[in-house]
Parts: sequence; C-alpha cells; structure tokens
Amino acid sequence: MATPTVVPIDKIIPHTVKPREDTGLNNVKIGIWLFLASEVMLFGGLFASYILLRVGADRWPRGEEYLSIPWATANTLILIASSVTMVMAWASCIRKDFGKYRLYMGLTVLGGLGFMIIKYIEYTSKFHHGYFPSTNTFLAVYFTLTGLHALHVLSGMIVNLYFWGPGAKMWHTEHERFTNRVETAGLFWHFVDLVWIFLFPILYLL
Amino acid sequence: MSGTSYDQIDVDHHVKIYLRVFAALAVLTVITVAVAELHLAPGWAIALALTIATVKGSLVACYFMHLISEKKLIYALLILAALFFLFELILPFVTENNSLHQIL
Amino acid sequence: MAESEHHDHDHHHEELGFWRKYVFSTDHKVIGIQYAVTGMLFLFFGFCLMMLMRWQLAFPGEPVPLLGKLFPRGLPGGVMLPEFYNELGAMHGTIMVFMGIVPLAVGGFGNFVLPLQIGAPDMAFPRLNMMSYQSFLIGGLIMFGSFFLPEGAAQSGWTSYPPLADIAPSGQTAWLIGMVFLITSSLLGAINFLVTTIQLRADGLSFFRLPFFCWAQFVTSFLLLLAFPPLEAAAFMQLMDRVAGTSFFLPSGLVVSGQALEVSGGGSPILWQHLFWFLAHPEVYVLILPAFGIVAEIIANNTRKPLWGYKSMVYSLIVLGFLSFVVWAHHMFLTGMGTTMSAFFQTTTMMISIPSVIILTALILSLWGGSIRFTTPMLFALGFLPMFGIGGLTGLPLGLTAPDIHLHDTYYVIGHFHYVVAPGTIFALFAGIYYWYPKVTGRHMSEFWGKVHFWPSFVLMNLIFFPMLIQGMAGMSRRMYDGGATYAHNEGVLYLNKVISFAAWGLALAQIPFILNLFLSLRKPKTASANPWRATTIEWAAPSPPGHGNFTRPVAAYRGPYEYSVPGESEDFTPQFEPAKAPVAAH
Amino acid sequence: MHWFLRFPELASEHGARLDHVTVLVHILMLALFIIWGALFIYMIFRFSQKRNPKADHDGVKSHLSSWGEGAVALAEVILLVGFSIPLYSERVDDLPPAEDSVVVRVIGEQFAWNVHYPGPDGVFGETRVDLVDLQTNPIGLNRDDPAAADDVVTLNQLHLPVGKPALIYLSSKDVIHSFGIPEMRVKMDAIPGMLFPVWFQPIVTTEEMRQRTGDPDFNYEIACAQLCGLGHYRMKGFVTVHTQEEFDAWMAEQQRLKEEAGEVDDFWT
Ligand code: HEA
Ligand code: HEA
Ligand code: CUA
Ligand SMILES: [Cu+2]
Repeated sequence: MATPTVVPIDKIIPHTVKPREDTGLNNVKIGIWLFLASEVMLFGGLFASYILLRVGADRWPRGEEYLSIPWATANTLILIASSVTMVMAWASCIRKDFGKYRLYMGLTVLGGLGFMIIKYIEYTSKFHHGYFPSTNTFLAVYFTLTGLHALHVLSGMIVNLYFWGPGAKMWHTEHERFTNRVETAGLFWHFVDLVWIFLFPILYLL
Repeated sequence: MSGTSYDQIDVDHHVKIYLRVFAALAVLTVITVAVAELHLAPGWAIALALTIATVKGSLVACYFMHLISEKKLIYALLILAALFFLFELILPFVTENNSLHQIL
Repeated sequence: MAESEHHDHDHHHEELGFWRKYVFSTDHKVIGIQYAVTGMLFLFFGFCLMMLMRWQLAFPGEPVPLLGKLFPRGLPGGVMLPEFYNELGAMHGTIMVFMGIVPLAVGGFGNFVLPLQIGAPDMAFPRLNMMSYQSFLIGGLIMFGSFFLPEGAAQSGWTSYPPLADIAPSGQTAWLIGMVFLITSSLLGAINFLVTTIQLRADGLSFFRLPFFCWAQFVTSFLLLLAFPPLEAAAFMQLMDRVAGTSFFLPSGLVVSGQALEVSGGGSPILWQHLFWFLAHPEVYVLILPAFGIVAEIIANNTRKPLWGYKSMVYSLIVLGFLSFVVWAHHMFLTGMGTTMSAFFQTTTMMISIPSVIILTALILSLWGGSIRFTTPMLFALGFLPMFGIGGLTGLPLGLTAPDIHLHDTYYVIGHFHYVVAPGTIFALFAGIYYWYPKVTGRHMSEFWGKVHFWPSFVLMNLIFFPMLIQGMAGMSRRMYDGGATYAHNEGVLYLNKVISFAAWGLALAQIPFILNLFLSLRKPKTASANPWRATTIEWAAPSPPGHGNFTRPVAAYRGPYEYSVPGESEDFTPQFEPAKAPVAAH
Repeated sequence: MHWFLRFPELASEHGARLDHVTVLVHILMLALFIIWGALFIYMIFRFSQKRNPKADHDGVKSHLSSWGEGAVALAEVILLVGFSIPLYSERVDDLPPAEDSVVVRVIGEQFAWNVHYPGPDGVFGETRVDLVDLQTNPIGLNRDDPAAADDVVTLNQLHLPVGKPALIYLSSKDVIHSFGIPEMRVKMDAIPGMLFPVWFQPIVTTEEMRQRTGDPDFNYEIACAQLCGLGHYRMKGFVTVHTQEEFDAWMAEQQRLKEEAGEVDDFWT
C-alpha cells in the first residue's frame, strides 16, 4: 500500500505531448490557440475603441504628423524577420540541429530586442517633443496600443530567451515535447507580429 | 502541425515556403508605405491599407502559424473567436448620438 | 517557492512538504479548495459590507452601534459618510461578483469536480491552475487592501462609469489594478477548463455523455475567455486616463465643481459602458450557468431519474452562451439609444430569455415521475428553482424598453438580480457544498443543521428581496445613501427599508448553523464511502477524498450520465463508470 | 389592473400606456409563475419518496412543455412588437415640434439640475465653458449674446405648463446623471458631451395633484437615478406644473425680476 514516492502529476496527465486521437491535438496546442483567441478579443476591444474615438473626433491627425514612418517601417521588417527566424528555429528542432536552433532562436530574441530599442527611441523622441499620452486622443491611442503591444513583445522575448538558454535542457531529455514548446512560443510570437502588421498602418499610415 | 509525427514533415519544403512568405511580406510592407505616400482619398486609403494588412496577416497565420494545415477543432475555435470579434466591432457603431463634443 | 525539504514523520506517504502540498499545490483538488475557501471568505466579507450598508439604509444618519471606533475614516463617530456608503456599495458588488461567486462557482466547484467528473487525473495544466489561483488572490488582496488607502476604496459603483470613476480618488486605481489580476486569473482558468474538457475526457465519455455540470462549466469558460478581454482593454484605458492623463472616456470641456478639467478631452463616456457591459452581461451568465449545472446534478440524483430533456438543455446552454454576447446594451437603454438599436437589443434580450425558460422547465419537469428525496442539497436545489424564476421573470420588464424607462436604476433592478444571484446562485452553491462535501472531505455534513440552515434562509431571502421590487416599482432609485428618504415619492415604501435590513441581519444569523456545520463536520470521523449518494457520475468512482491522481483504477464511461432507475436493473442507479454486466454485442 | 403594482401617481400623457405595458408584462410573469409554480408544488408532493418510492426512468412523455415555451415566446413577441417597440420609438423619435412645446435645456452638475429657458424669443443664448462660474453663472451663459437677454436660468426648479409637450434637452457638465421624474414616467441619462432629448406631456398640475393626494406639500421631483458621487442621494429638483396662464405669469415674473436686478442674478434659490 505504501507508495513512498508519487509520480509527478505532469507524467500522469494524458496528451501533454502526444495528440489525442479524436481531436488530433495535444493539450498545449489547444491551450495556446484559446489564449490567442482571448488576445484577439483584447485587441479587438482596443480596435473598437479606436474606431469609435476616431469616428467621433472632430479632427484626427494623420500618423505622420507625430510619428516616424521610417522607424516604424524598419520595425515592421524587423518583426517579420524575427518571425521567420522563429519558424526556422522550429524547423531546426525538427531537423535535430541544435546549433542552428540556438542561432535562429538567438536571432529571434535579438529581433525582439531591436524592435524594443527602436520603440524606445520613438517613445523618447515623442517625449522630447512634448508629445504625451495626455496630449490628445490620437497619442493616447498610440501610446496605449503600442505600449500594450510592446509588453507582448517583451513577454515573448522572455519566453524565447528561456527556451534559448535554460529551457533548452529539454532538447536532450524530451525532444518532442521541447519541439512542441518552441512551436507554442512561436505561435505567440507570430501573433504579436500579426498584431503589429495591423497596428502599423492603422496608427502610422492612416 | 501537431498530429503528424515530426519525422514525416518535409522540413526543406517548409523552409522554402517560409522564405517566400518572408519575401512577400517584405514587399507588401514596402507597398503599404508607398501607397500611404500617395495620399489617396481617406476611404480608399483605409480600404487599401487594411486589405494589404489582412493579406499580410493571413500569410503569417497560414504559413508561420501553420493554420493552412491545422486541425478542425482549431478552425472551429477561430471561427468562434472571429464571430465574437465581429460582435465587438459592432460596438462603435451602436453608439449613436455621439456627435456633440462640447459640454454646454 | 522554497524547495522545502520538510519531511513528514507521521507515516503519510507524501514526499511533498507543507508548502508544496497546501500553498503552492498544483493538485486541482487542493486548488479547488483554496478557491472555494477564499471565495467563501470574500462572500462573507461582501456580506458584512452589505450589513453595514443596510444599517445606514434603515436608520439614515444614526450612528452605527459598536463599529464607530473601528472605522474612524468612514464612520466618524459611528455616523456613516456618503463616500463610505458608496465605497461599501461598489465593493459589495465587485466582491460578490468577481471575488465571491466566480471563484467559488467556477474556481472552486469547477476545479474540484470537473476533472473528477470527466475521469481525468488532474487539470491539463496544473501549474497554470496554481498561477490562476495566485493571480486571483493577489487581485483580491489588492481590492481588500484598497479599503485602507487614505481615501478609501473605489466608490463609483461596481460598474465604474466614467467620468465619475476617472475623477474618483485613488481607490479606483486599486480597483482597476485588482480587476486586471482577477481577469488574468479567469482567463488562465478558462483556458485550463476548456483544454481539460476537450482533451482529458475518459474513454467513452463523448460530449453528449458529459454531465450537465461539465457542460455548464464548459460554456461558462468560453464566456470567461471571450468576454473578459474587452473589459481588460477598458480597464487599461481607464487606468491610462487616471494615471497618464489621457481622455479615453472624458469629453472635452468638463467642468467639475465649477473648475474646468485640465484634460485634452475628445473621449466618450459611453465607450466605457459598452466595453463594460460587453463583459458584464456574459458575466452574469457566468454567475448562473454553474448554478444550473450544480442544481441539475442534484435534481437527477435526488429524484432517482434521468434529467428530462438533457439534450435540449445542452443546446439551450449553447444558445444562451452565444446570445449573451449580443444583449449587452439592454443595460444602456437610457443612454440616448435610438429606435433601431433599442429594438435590436430588446429583441435579443427577449430571445435570450427563451433558453432560460427551456432549462428551467426541463429542470422542473425532471421531477415528474421521480422519487424525490428531500436531502439538504435537494432542498437548496429546489429552492433555487422558483427563486431563479422570480429573478428571471423580473428581467423581462427590464428587457423591454418601455417599462425599463420607469424601472431603470431603481430597486426593481436590485431586486431582479439579487433574486437571481442570492437565493438563486448562492442557494445552488450551498446545495453544491452539501452535495460534494463528502467527496471533498470524506465526511458528512449534518442533515439536521442543513435543514435549519435552509428554511430560515429561504424565508429571509424573500423578505429581503421581494420588498425591493415593490420599492423599485414605486420609483425608488438605487445607490441612495439615505435609502431614498430625500424624495417624497418614496415615502410610502420607506418603512420597507427597515424590514429588509432586519431580514438581512436575520439572514446573517441563519448562516451560523451553516458555518458551524461546515467546520465542525471536519472533526467527525471519515465515514463517507466513495459513493454516498448512490450517484451515477464518474466523480463517485474515486475514493472520498480522492488521492493523488484521483482514481485508484482506470475509469471509462459506458453510458450517459444519469442512468437512474433503469428498468430491469437491480439497483436504482447504474453508474456511468460501471461496465455493462451482460456485454452487449460490440458494434 | 394597476392595483398589484405599486406605481407612483401618474401625471403624464404617455404614462398610462407605459404602465399598461408594464402591467401586461407582469401579467405574463404572474401567469408563468403561477402555472410553473403550481406544477412544481404539485410534483414535490406527488413524487416525494413517500408517495412514489420507485422512480420512473422516462418521466414526462408528453411534449406539452414545448407548447408552453412556444407560448412564452409568442407572448414576448407580442409585447415587443405590439407595445414596447412602438411606444419607445415614439418616445425617442417622434419629438413634438418645437413651436408647439415648451423647450427647455436641463444641465446636470454635481449635485443639482440647472434649468435653462430660452425665454419669450424662443432662442437659447450661447453658453460657453469658459464663462462658467459656480455661483453666478453655472451654465456659462454668454450675457452679451442678444438671444440670451431674455433667457431664464433656474436651479433645481423646472416650471412647465400643463397639457403642452415639454421638450427637454439633457446634458451634463461633469459626470453622468440621470434625469427621472417618476410621476411622469420619464428617465434619461444626462451624459457629458452628449445631448439627449426627452419629452412628455404633463396632464395634472401640481395643484390638482395636491388635492388628489391630499398632501398640501406635494411636489413633483426630479430624482437623479445614476450614481454621480457622494451627493447623488440628495440631487433633487422640483417640477411645478402650472396651468398655461400661471406658467405665462411665472415667465413674465422672471422677466420682470431680470430687469429689476439688471445684470445681477438674484433668483438662485
Ligand atoms: C446571474 C445573474 C443574472 C441573470 C441570470 C439575469 C438574467 C436576465 N436579466 Fe439581468 N441583471 C443582472 C444579473 C442577471 N440577470 C445584474 C447583476 C443586473 C444589474 C447590473 C447593474 O446595473 O448593476 C441585471 C440587469 C438587467 C437589466 C438592466 C436593467 C436596468 O439597468 O435597467 C436587464 C434589462 O434587460 C436585465 C434582463 C435580464 C433578462 C431578460 C434575463 C433573462 O436571462 C432571464 C430569463 C429567465 C426567465 C424568463 C425565467 C423563466 C422561469 C420560469 C418560466 C419558471 C418559473 C419557475 C417556477 C415558478 C418554479 N437584467
Ligand atoms: C453575486 C452577487 C451578489 C450577491 C450574492 C449579493 C448579495 C446581497 N446583496 Fe447585493 N449587490 C450586488 C451583487 C450581489 N449582492 C451588486 C452587483 C450590487 C450593485 C452594486 C452597485 O450599485 O454598484 C449590489 C447592491 C446591493 C444593494 C443596493 C445598494 C444600493 O443600491 O445602494 C443592496 C441593498 O440592500 C444589496 C443587498 C444584498 C443582500 C441583502 C445580499 C444577501 O443575499 C447576501 C447573502 C449572502 C450570503 C448568504 C453569503 C453567505 C456566505 C457565507 C455565510 C459564507 C460563510 C463561509 C465562510 C465564512 C467560510 N446589494
Ligand atoms: Cu446626479 Cu446622481
Ligand atoms: Cu444583462
């Protein structure tokens, strides 16, 4: 009767790695998509607010009156590129090429870092010009939306950094599970990219 | 992607697609910016910019996020989310009588 | 999280230390209990706030006995300040809804029962589950702590309408930050519940074999998942308004106390209301669906027959979930809405009442032909039905714009929703506590004291909330610090304030048998068998209380959830988890 | 059929129809509650373990309940289409023509109602935020505007003639308030930055109502229905419904007072 050690619970839970037959999916995959669905609703609420405020405004400035299109274009390209390196990192997992994986994952993190640095430059230059969230509704929307997005980039970077560094231990112990994790992190990262793809024209170009 | 065992995935083929998608995205980004420089009438500008953004977004979702070959369950979920997202976007349009801006 | 190397020497076969076992546990059962206990404490706290308010409403301006010294800020000399009354009101609403019922009904019952009912060893993401609870706890503590801020807690109603909330004292900021944590907690929880239900069902447990409780939790989780983010967005925006000086919800040119407000303006106060109710209407179904689920389980068990119309109930649940996203503006009929919009939202509101009618009717008709056992859980479940009936029915005049002109923001609304949440949901939760207590603790609660709890509660609940409907009909506005005494048109119904207050304090006394029963039963010997109610669903296959990994043998589902009194069977229940005795030819 | 609902006194033209819908809904509710409740109580007794020791696996076999649910749905449709939607649409869309009504602006503030009459010329004087002074000019009336010369501004006092539509434009200076007069069966939020019309036709003068209720101090009250801060509970205004002659006399008196007082406003009560 005495069972001195207890099997850790994650070992008992089914479908953490292998897909369930009828759904064809493993737990994490459904989980991340559900999470992304809620993110869609979060940004949806903000987009809806943006539309409402813009439609109701007497005058709405074009983005370029306040914002730098070149920096933002650069940032768009950086983020897209980092999405590519992210899928490449995943592909390297499947190829079982650890060196490449490290390289691509590292590049992804660096891409995020580049994005954040440019964001920082943009923000500080706004502040230097005396443009604050409180200046007008356009800037309020700009700072809130990009700020929230930047928070997402930051959290994505932290996750990716973890899988680049300490988290990569699992590469050798449970390779398939690790690959799933990279894929999951990737889904989040691509989503962040996707949101930016919409933010860019909406805030900067229109 | 999950469901198919990883050994069966033709990674080289995937990688080729990723690179093509990357190129497309870069080109589309440049196009969006270029179009914005044309200063079209607001209606057209918005329609065009959002169309391009949607195309780009779809590329990311379909290829990077592997939606193109995903399981039915995920599709169902996303359709649901899309539906509720649309409900959300009704929100600004049910706000009538929003025209007065001064207080007195 | 200290890697505690603390060893138990008293022959418990556990390698987990105290901290890992009870505080930072990843076991869904422990987390469920954590949620439930915290939720009950908050319910109790919200109850206390309400009793203070009721003093002021019954005896406006008279010093509160005993408590004056304890709260010098809000009750100088014992006399309540209007600000403090508003704090109590806003926090009573917030605490009851977000920190009482949701954590108890979803966090507590959902966490404990759902994995057991689907035959799973745990939730799909145990660590996420723990984080969800911790996030809830942090949010709750922030809310609770906000009472100790120099200017007190939030005081702009649980709805936090700007501009009032934008210009309110700092308690509002705490409220917003607290809400962000609570929302995060609900999101994490919802993802976990959904994945668990989809992925971890036992063999043979198809969706249409799920107990109704699981269905209710499933739909509830979708509501949490998709309705909360818009409020999160709104909370961020209000936070920006308050902290960074933006004007998302502030129009230009506000003049507060004769001083022009120094903001850029250009925002819309209505925007907040839309985002808030986009959440809060689905949220009220979050409060009621788990209650439906609990009541359904108990009715099937205590009538010894299957639920009547199980499938149509499930479909109604799904329709209810969908529709709940398109009725939100029925809370805003009087914000200058035109004919088209109001017609749309009236119609959807009437439509959403139909699935509720179907579910209620099915639950009532389930009694037909049953052999009803009047156990304590059953009494509460039966009490739930007419109480939800009154609450739901009073929703109808509110859902029609014409009557709503007169009834909006009166005590009629207060009466309406309290009927649904207090003798409704709270009764269902009591029922659930009495029903699953043996599973959770291995011990029985006293039936006698359970009945002593039920009858006075039932009578007093009606004495509290029915008069509110009358007051509302007379035109008495809600959120009145003096209970409406300023207005002449309330004169005829002011005496009811005293009636209600005394009933509310009486209700407090009526909870004493419950609280004692809850705690003292823990000292009884563990006598509960695995299946003390002779029930059919899978949670009763596990030992009481279930150990690590829940089940001692592999479980699978062989039939629908409520096979009671099957003709030809020797017992009046045929558990879902028992293989058929004479194997039927394989398909 | 009003006896079972404790409505406040009724004093507006549309109020009777509004009450009528309310009564109809409550009849529906009552019917449902009684039918379902009777069934419920019957079953509790009939099917207790004592009377029915052995449960029947199948339970109800008839599909009567679907008809019941259908009937509820039908009743709701009738209430919607036949009563509520038309009545509400009249309230918000069929505004009475301005020339046949008394047009008034009501501006809420923490915690009072400012009432602004255009005066005999029927034109509102300009109001500006920068002119607001809490004591002397709470609505920021531009006194240099010729249209403002005969404007009458009162605090918490709304005077209306009986039998003539009152068309009220609502707004607010600070937070959201809600303008409700229970006896008139009107209520509408006053939201800063927005302007909503509310209209109703009083049919009982204050004097008549005093006789009817036997209360010599009776007054119609404007009750704020939306939480607007710590003084929400005491944000009360008064409505005095006059005969047309009395109303005209009141208006003339206000004009006379204005002239007497010159630029100084002394009619703030
Ligand atoms: C759990 C919570 C809950 C539930 C389930 C409901 C259910 C419903 N609610 Fe309620 N509602 C609230 C909680 C809830 N509500 C809250 C908290 C508020 C106020 C928020 C605030 O302002 O602070 C509110 C406010 C509110 C308003 C806004 C009022 C106003 O501010 O002016 C409206 C208007 O349409 C409304 C309508 C409805 C309707 C049509 C239903 C329908 O779904 C009801 C359908 C049910 C039935 C029709 C009952 C059928 C029953 C029988 C047929 C059987 C009878 C049984 C026996 C006799 C045994 N509700
Ligand atoms: C889930 C929601 C919920 C619940 C359960 C309640 C329960 C009660 N509420 Fe509340 N209430 C609201 C949600 C809720 N309320 C909201 C949203 C508002 C609007 C706020 C606003 O205006 O912004 C409101 C406002 C409100 C008002 C109006 C205030 C005003 O407008 O000025 C009043 C007035 O009497 C009131 C009274 C009561 C009473 C008497 C109960 C009773 O039914 C209480 C019964 C409670 C219990 C029976 C709890 C028992 C639990 C235990 C005993 C646990 C013990 C266990 C341990 C200690 C381990 N409530
Ligand atoms: Cu003004 Cu309440
Ligand atoms: Cu609602």
